[in-house]
Amino acid sequence: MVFSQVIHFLQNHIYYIGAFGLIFIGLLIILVKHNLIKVIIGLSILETGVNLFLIAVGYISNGTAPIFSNPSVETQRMVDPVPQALVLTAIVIGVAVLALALSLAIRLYQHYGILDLRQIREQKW
Amino acid sequence: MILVVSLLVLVMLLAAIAAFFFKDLMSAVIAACMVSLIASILFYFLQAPDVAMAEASIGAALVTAVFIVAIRRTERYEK
Amino acid sequence: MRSIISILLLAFIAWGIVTVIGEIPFGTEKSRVGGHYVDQGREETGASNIVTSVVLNYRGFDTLGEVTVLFVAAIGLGAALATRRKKEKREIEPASLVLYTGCRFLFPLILLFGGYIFIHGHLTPGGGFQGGAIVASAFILVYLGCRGRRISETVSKTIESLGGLVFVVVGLVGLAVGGHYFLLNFLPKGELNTLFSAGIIPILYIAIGFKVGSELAGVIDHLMEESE
Amino acid sequence: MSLELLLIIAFGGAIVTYLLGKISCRIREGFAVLISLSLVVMIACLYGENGTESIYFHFLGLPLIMRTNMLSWFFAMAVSALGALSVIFSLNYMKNRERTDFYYLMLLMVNASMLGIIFSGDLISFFIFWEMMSWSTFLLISYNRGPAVAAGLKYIIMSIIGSMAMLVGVLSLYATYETLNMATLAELIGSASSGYLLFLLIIFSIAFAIKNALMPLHTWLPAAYAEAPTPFNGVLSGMLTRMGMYGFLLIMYVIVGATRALNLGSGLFKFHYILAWLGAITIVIPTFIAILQDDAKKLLAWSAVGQGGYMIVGIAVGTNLGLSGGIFHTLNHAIYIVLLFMCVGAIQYRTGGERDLNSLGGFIKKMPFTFIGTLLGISGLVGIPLTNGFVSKWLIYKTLILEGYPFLAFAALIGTWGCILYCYKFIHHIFLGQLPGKYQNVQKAPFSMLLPMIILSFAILFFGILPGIPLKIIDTIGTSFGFKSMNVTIWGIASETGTLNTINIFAAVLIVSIIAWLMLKIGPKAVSVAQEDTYAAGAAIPKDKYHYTVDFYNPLYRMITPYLKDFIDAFYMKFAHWIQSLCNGTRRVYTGYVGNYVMYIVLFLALLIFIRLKWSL
Repeated sequence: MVFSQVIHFLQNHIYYIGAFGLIFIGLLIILVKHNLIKVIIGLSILETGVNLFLIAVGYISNGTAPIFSNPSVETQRMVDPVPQALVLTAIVIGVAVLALALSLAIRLYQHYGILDLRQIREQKW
Repeated sequence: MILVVSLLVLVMLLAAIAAFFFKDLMSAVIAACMVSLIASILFYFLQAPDVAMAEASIGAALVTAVFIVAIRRTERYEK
Repeated sequence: MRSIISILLLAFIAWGIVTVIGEIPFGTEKSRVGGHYVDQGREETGASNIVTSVVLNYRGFDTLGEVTVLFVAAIGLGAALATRRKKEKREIEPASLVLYTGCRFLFPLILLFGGYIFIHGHLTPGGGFQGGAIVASAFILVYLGCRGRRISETVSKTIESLGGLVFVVVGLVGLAVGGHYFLLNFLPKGELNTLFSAGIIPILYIAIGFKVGSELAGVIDHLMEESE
Repeated sequence: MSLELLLIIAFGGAIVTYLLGKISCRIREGFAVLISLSLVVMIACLYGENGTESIYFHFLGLPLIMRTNMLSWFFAMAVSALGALSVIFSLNYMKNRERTDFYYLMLLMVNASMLGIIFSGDLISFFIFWEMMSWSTFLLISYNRGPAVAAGLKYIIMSIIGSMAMLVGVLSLYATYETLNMATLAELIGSASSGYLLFLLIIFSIAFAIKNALMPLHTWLPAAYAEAPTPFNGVLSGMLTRMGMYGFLLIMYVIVGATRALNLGSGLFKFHYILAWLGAITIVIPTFIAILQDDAKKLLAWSAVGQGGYMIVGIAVGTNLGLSGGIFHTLNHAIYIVLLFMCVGAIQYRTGGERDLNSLGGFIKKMPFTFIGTLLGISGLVGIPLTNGFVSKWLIYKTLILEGYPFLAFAALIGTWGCILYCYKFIHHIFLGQLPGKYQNVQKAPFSMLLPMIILSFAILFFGILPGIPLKIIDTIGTSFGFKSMNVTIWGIASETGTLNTINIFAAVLIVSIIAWLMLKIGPKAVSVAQEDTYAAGAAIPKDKYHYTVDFYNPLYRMITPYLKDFIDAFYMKFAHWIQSLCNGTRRVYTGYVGNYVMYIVLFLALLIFIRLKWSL
């Protein structure tokens, strides 16, 4: 009984738990860590979490991927393609932004010889 | 099925927490790579093969490579 | 101190989200636009992969913006890392023979796979972005395994510019032919589930594939420039 | 002679001058002189044309209109004549400087935009030319690098504040009446409520008071005058600053109309009373600050602030005599301040830029023409009879006494006393006293500098002896504002309110000077003795050691210095520091540390969730 309840709970919530777990861990890394590269790692984890959440929202139970690869899928429901397209875009932009952030981090390191955000004082605007 | 997914999510969260705690940035990056990889498996389970493919090739491979290059050009250990 | 406050705040937010998240049922249909794309997508665009048709046809303008963001990020990265190049080249320790041969052997295969992915973007999972990333990973392999070999910067820039140009030109031709909106699918749709179908979508995805591949390869190139 | 053509020649001439400078310096200078002289001739030809209007352009659906009348002719004549003299003066002064092309372009541009301001018949073109004038002035003030840039920045910031205030007024007028044509506005505005008129006057007054350096808003002027290139000082102090006067005349008497403008407010708080009192304050305080100055250009700058007060008092009192006095004083002040700046420029040119009064002295033998020019200039500035300054100051005093403003009259009188003190200091420190050794070989000023000085010296005497010629024009302006005519004769004024007859004064001065000359002739001859003999009892002391032009008014300094620090400037600086510390407080929030920014986002999210849970929205 308890087991089936747990299964039911997991079925409904496990993806959300995963997504928000990633988001909060990413936020925590950004909030607490001082190392610039660690902060960027946190950003990447956060981004993965957000993507996972979006896809999970678009999922439809027992749906198939929105691809008409063979005629048999035509009878079944398909999951929402719009979040997938959005997330596809987000991932690609994410890697570009990440690379830019890392290049700036490298530049800062070349200039100050340090990656600790607390000790880089002159980067105040 | 759902137990497999739960296990994957658990491992993913553990990897993320490991990325929080590792002082060695290289290890943290590998942990983040693992997060991306498991996320891509989860995308596949959520019937999003396109996204899974993008996440696997970009999130897990390219981002990790970029991170490693960046760490090689800066410093490896978080103080 | 700071970490404790952060954890408490995040726990509070998490609690707030837990109370909200129950109102979003998992696994139900939440928007009608997705249903419309699924129902009508094949007739309207001719692509079997609905995600592709959304990315390139229904939301093609967004994709143009995305490609622009990618481009701008690559430029910014180049600008941030631009330094006066040092004349003297350090002696690079060559990789072992096995690694070198393996990389050289794998490189065309990975390129081929990437090409397959983005050419079949409208039929199977995958497309220009994924294929481009795979192509870029082939270049990473070459950079790491066969040291000293690089893609020529002019070639990569040319391919990238041509890719962007093809995207814009095809979109403008659609605008000129149809007169309604940018990226009109003006080519014949063809027969479903064949390679030559879906009008302009394969062309665009090939262009994007080349563009993304060369761009990401350029990003890696820039990043690794001085570390070697 | 169409006005469009005039403006095209003025602006086109500036640009062509710049382009010619790329070919040859001589052609450029000749062309600049030619353009400015031809402008003088063309404007002189416009005399007597009244009320002609022409639409020359449509801007955002609004017609841009040009018009002439006596007021604009008077100001345009002064602007173009003084501009031409300044250009002639620049010829030698600016030789061998860098960026001279730019200098001439901007100088002619300032002149052209001032003409545009004067001839514009609607407020939008007024505003456009006003901005052009402000910006080209800014570029000219900052022409010398270094502290000049800071001075120019100060000028342009205050100027922008002023023009934005003016823009608010213009837009509100447009919103109310849907036209910006001055003539139409003057008719329509008769029906406006007095509250609205007060608002209009105050908002325009901010712009014009900044330009005319009225007391609480004058802080840009001393720094700008001191740092601007000296030939441009003439234009700057003579006419450009007085565009504020033109603006006051325009808004008070042309647009709002004399009868309404002089009855706004109640009791002692009428608009024009307050304006007059501000003018009185502007007379007294800057005059005494001028005494403290040791820098020749700063001294003249503070003096110009003070003299601006007389003009404001004159027009704010609002009778025909006062108005004439104010307008005439604008012209007179322009003439002698340009002359004095030219004298300083000649000194600077020969001594290599020296303008510290304490290190000059004894130039009377070396530069006699410059000395005579300075003497006439300060005579006009003080208001000695037979110079033009006397006539206008007499008119203003007469008005203040007749209308029963004894305190204002007293303030004007104190201003004149202070004026005598600093004028004497000015001429003594430069021309009298001991010639410093290093200036033994100083030569006379070159002819191109002397020519404008001689012309202006004659103008001072001419307008002093025959004040009727300009007063006739000014009387026409006054009657067009609705004031009573003054019965101007060529020697002065002959009306029941006041009689001024310069022929009597001329005769009296002539007789006195003949007597004085005779006494000098008859009386015992002075024996000329070498200075060393009397001063050091024959002992040889180097000449520089007994240079006695330092610490001239020492007791007076000690008395007034504590009171006359430039406290308004200090107040503005304090205000700016306060703003800055406020902004620094904001910077404590935006620390530049990523974690803090994310923390703000998280806090905001937490706040949102808290609100939602608390009130379950």
